Amino acid sequence: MSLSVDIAHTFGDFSLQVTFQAEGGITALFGRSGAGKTSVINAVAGLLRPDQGRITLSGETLFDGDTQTFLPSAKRRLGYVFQDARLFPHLSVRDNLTFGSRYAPPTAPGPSLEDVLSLLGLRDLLDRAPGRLSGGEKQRVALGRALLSKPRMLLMDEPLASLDAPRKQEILPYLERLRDGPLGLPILYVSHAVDEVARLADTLVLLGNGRVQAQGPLYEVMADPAAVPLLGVREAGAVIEAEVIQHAADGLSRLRISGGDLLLPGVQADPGARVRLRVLAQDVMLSVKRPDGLSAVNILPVKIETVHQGEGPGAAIALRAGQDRLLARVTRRAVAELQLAPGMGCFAIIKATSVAPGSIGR
Amino acid sequence: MSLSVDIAHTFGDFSLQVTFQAEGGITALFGRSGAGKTSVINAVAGLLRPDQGRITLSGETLFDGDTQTFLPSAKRRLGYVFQDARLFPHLSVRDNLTFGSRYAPPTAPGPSLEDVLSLLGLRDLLDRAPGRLSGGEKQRVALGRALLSKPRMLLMDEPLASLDAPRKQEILPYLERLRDGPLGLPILYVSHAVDEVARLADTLVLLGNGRVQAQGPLYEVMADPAAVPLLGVREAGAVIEAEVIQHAADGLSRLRISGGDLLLPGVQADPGARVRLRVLAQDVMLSVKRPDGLSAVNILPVKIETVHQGEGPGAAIALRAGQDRLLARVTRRAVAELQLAPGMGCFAIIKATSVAPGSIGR
Amino acid sequence: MSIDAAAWDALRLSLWVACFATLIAVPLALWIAWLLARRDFPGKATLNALVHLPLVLPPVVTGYLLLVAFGRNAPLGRALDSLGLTLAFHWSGAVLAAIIMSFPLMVRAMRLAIEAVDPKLEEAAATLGAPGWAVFGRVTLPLIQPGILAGAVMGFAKAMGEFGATITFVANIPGQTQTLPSAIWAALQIPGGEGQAIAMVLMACAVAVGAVALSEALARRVARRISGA
Amino acid sequence: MSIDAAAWDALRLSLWVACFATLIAVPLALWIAWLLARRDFPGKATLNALVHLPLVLPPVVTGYLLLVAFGRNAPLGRALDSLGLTLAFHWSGAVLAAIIMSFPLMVRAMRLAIEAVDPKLEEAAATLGAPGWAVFGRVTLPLIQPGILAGAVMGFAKAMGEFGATITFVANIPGQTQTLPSAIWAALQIPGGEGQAIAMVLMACAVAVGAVALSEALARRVARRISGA
Amino acid sequence: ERLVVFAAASLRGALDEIAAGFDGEVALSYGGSGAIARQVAAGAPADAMLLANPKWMDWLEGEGIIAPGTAFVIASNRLVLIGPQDHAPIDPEQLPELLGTGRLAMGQRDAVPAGTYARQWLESAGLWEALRTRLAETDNVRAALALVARGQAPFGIVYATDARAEAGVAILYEVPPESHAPIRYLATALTERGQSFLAHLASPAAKAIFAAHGFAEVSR
Ligand SMILES: Nc1ncnc2c1ncn2[C@@H]1O[C@H](COP(=O)(O)OP(=O)(O)OP(=O)(O)O)[C@@H](O)[C@H]1O
Ligand SMILES: Nc1ncnc2c1ncn2[C@@H]1O[C@H](COP(=O)(O)OP(=O)(O)OP(=O)(O)O)[C@@H](O)[C@H]1O
Ligand SMILES: [Mg+2]
Ligand SMILES: [Mg+2]
Repeated sequence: MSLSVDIAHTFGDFSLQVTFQAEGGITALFGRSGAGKTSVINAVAGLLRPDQGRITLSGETLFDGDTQTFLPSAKRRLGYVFQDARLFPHLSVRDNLTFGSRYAPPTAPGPSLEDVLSLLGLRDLLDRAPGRLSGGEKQRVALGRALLSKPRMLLMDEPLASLDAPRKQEILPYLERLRDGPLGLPILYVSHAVDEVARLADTLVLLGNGRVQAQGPLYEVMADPAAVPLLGVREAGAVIEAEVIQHAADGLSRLRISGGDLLLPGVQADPGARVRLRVLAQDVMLSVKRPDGLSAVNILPVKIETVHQGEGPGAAIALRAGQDRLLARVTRRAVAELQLAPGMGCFAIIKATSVAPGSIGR
Repeated sequence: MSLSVDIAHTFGDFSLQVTFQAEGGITALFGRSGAGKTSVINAVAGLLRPDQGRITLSGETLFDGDTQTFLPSAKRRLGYVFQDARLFPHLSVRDNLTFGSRYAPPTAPGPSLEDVLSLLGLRDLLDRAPGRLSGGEKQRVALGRALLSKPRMLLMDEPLASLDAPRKQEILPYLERLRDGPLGLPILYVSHAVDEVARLADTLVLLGNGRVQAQGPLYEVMADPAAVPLLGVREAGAVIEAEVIQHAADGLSRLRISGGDLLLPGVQADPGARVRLRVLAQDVMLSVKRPDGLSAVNILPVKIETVHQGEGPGAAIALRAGQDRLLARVTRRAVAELQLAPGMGCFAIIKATSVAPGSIGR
Repeated sequence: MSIDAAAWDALRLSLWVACFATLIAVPLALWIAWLLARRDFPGKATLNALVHLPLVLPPVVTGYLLLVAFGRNAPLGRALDSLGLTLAFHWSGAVLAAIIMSFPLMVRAMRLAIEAVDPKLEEAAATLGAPGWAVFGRVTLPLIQPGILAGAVMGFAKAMGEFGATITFVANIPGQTQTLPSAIWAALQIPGGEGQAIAMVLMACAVAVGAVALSEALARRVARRISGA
Repeated sequence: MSIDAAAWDALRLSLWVACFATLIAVPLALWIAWLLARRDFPGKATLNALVHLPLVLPPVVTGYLLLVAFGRNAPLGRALDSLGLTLAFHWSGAVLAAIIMSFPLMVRAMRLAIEAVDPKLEEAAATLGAPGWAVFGRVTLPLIQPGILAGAVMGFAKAMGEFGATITFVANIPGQTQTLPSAIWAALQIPGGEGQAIAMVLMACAVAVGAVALSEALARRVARRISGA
Repeated sequence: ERLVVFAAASLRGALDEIAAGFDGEVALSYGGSGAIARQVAAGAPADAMLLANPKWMDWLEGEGIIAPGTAFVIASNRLVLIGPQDHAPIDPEQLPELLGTGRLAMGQRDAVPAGTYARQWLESAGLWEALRTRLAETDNVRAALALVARGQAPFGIVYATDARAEAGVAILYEVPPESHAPIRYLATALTERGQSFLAHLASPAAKAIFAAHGFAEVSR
């Protein structure tokens, strides 16, 4: 299933001109407040009719400005989780949740009410009116409502912004399962939170000021030192794939990446499975000689590819470990003292605990 | 200015029973979705009349269930930033912003419209109707509106949840200035984001299920290994105060804490100023001997105070560096291999870049 | 037939006519209100003015126009007649007059309610796959219940009180078209008839009080459901 | 006096009376609507029923009651008279009749609008320090403008069309208390008067069309402002 | 200062003409007899009044609003049975059959004077019992006329003055005046200035106008 968006629209002073492709999986729209993320997602949902352009989903034209094609929202079968929850105030939580189920083709696959209730912790709220829910509870109901309409694709506009970290940690794996399960449910996901994006997204579209600033597969965009300022210094970091080798008794697991083995805690996948690791640039230290007596247990030999000096006191360093790319953020002083330069070999020290379970996916 | 809250209230199944004191500065209410944060803040604002209890602000009784005292919202002069923005739909952004200014005593100190416009980036939106704003823009207007009503105290219900990281980095220092400036504006701040809380709060109230789970000065609650599960493993970490000694040409600054000196980037304060540092437990590594050849430039001699083994594969280790307390999170395997135990002396390695500018305050 | 019996008859008939008129007018008014609130079409302004016309014209004129449009010799009247729906001197004619007279009140209240519905909720329903009619039935309609109720109670009250158009169109036939207002009017035309008139006015008041109280009780239930309080 | 001149006089008087009545009734109706929507007090049900009463009673009865209460020989009428406010047989009486008759329509529309206002917005205004009246004036009032407008246009139309109560209370004195509906009715009372009546009915229609068009234009502006679209 | 005269609506056509010939400005306020009587009792600023229903004049006397015996008859009228335009005259005895399922239009039997006279005639003609459930009673005689003119009711009983002027109907039978109480329009002055108008009403010119409108002459 592939979504292709190529639209232009103007609101007063603001002009939106966005072209991107999403080939299944999760596509993240990332950008600052007012960048145009909600507008794009509205156009895909059929709530905004762009001035011109074309939107297609798996070959079906949802909108075409040239031929005046505009498929109404109700026929698009896209589950939209709104930035504001937009629950139906006159319906109970239960009726909100099941609102859309009768319009889906009976054979369409999708989660059951039971699944959604346990995932989102809504069981005790079923008979509650939306006016009596807390902010986060509303958002959860909105998410459940969209899931239960058995959509062909999910559109999520900051669905987790008002949720606490533990709840997010429950929902994120579920979204991954939706993406990876038999449904292969594609998701268009708007978020400000880089860690969510890094964990979930297959494709990353960086929006700024109504324009696409960068787009491409997550691994590429995230490991590109030039994207660091767009993502935020503290949030930049490479995403790499690893194979689970074995679990040890103390909870650490051995994972293999092309450049060597890593010991990480909290890995749920079975041995043999492939998982996604996010390694924050700031969690990677560099050492010119192999250190010992350190609590960090992950030490990889790497080669420096580029040294990208930003405007501040830090530098982003692209590293190659086997076939994988890593990103390290160190001070300029360290660059000078250790004489770090492209082509140089050194050791990357990755704290075992700094790859949190939350950023391990797939 | 001190706020004292001692209330009990019941909504159907949910019962709220909360007692806490906030002695000026910023008090963070932290807790999971549905914990009762909005309910508490509503009671303080006068939008919820608790079944019983007492709320006082600087000696003035806002609510007293025994004497049936209930000061109406309008007389409390508390600036409330709602979880949902609640802008007046019929007023332009400008009129929303200035709505409350005429009710404040003319001599009351407070920011000017100009200040707020630049801080929140609202200058281009002044004549816009709220219906034409993006989610984050709405939230910014709501924040500006509360600030411009010149309140005695700010009540903020997740005001930054829908804002992007760069904007947050602009607003947080401003809130700190409000707190520390001549106004000494106290703030009651609801948040899910530990980093915001750690950066801003003076007092931390951990709410769970309508009850206070832990409360106290931020330094104490944050450095308590027992609070790690409440805050989230990845977010735990001590907060310490440091004095700025000098800024070097490469952007690193030397800061002095009681246990030694640290070199950190992005410190804005002048030499001599005291700043607050948040040192995430997971950013602290332990080494039994002093390491060399490392890109990490901050190495402090520390003494292990307690070793707190959690349920997972990690352990939280409380350290004393001079008078300051630090928290390190290491794997159990490291505890075993390095034979870490209370009373033992070792070296804490703190990556310079891991104390991001965002978590340095005051 | 004693006077009192006639008054009771008139009351019964009035209640019947008013209930019937309200039942028929509510869906019709809802449709027109929806058209006026949500659609653009040629002739919208005309339709809108037409709906208000019975308010502006003296009821006698409305009654006369009804006679012209639905009389036995008028094509429309004849067509209805052949369908077995006789309006002339029949309570159904009184129902028609009551519908027309209460129509502006109903349409206005319902339109106001429809215009107050947040289109974002309707959009949300559409994204969940609900076709247009389902969006209306499951979202718009429940949300405008207070407006429907307000329109219905105003329309009912107006239908109970309608006099001029009714008597002009279907005259004043005891048991058939003599509604309470007609009876009250007749009583007032006779010197010393005030006593009887007062008795019937009190009946009308009782109905008004009852209808209003009922509608308030319903409105409270609806409001509780909608606000979720 | 030529017939046409009398018709123009009646039109002028009706417009004057309807405008005046609307101007007075709007704030009053708004207050009552607010009381009914937002307050609880003893006698609320009674007040509510009372407001609806002019709908339920035949207008003649309302006129008769007005005559009894405000006639020149009635204590109330005499008291007002001595204050220089003559109601009976004066255009100001027609205004009073129009106010009373249009009141239920206005109150209902406004109440519906008030009840639809999200109390959260009013709460937000209160937290910004706005006292009760300011919350009403700066938040509630602007948000209910569509309701006020709807009430006003219905009330105006009703005031233009009011006949039974008016003719009973202030009679039908040309140039003084003869409103357009009274003139139309009088024209219909003589053989061959239909021509005149039709001319005046057309006048009334023109006014209705104009008032409705004006209110729609205003409503569109208001709606645009409120929705911010 | 213009004279204000309250008058029964059915007098309107003639009265407008008569007032035009009066030396002075006259405002004529038309209404139902009951309404006028009540308004006068409530202190209406009328200089004179003309009622179609003697009962209300009696009521005013009884209430002490006007002095007994001051009211006098200024015009009279006749009842006629009307039907469709091209219908042949009929014998009232046939009325019950001719009506078929239709109804006989007339003023309300108690409230409208024309209705009361019609009822008296039907009673004296022995037709009341057969017809009383087959009536279409209206709030004024003009409405009854309209019902017949529009074909809504096949027959009706109205004043001759109304029937004459309506092209859509034919007079099928002239009701004998002695079969019901005399149809009398009563006038009375309420002020000094009203007297002059009443005097004008009694003038030959006025009488001619009444006659031209079909009102019957009355002998005092
Ligand atoms: N109806 C409208 N009229 C005028 N401008 C609009 C309208 N809707 C949106 N905008 C503007 O378009 C821009 C993009 O809005 P959009 O809602 O898509 O932003 P966003 O990326 O979702 O932001 P946020 O993260 O704050 O929700 C904003 O600058 C907004 O002010
Ligand atoms: N009016 C109400 N009636 C019944 N229950 C309510 C009502 N308002 C809130 N609650 C319940 O009270 C609890 C606390 O709600 P509150 O809004 O204070 O939570 P919160 O901590 O602000 O959560 P969130 O982070 O999701 O906004 C929730 O479980 C909620 O469902
Ligand atoms: Mg958005
Ligand atoms: Mg909340």
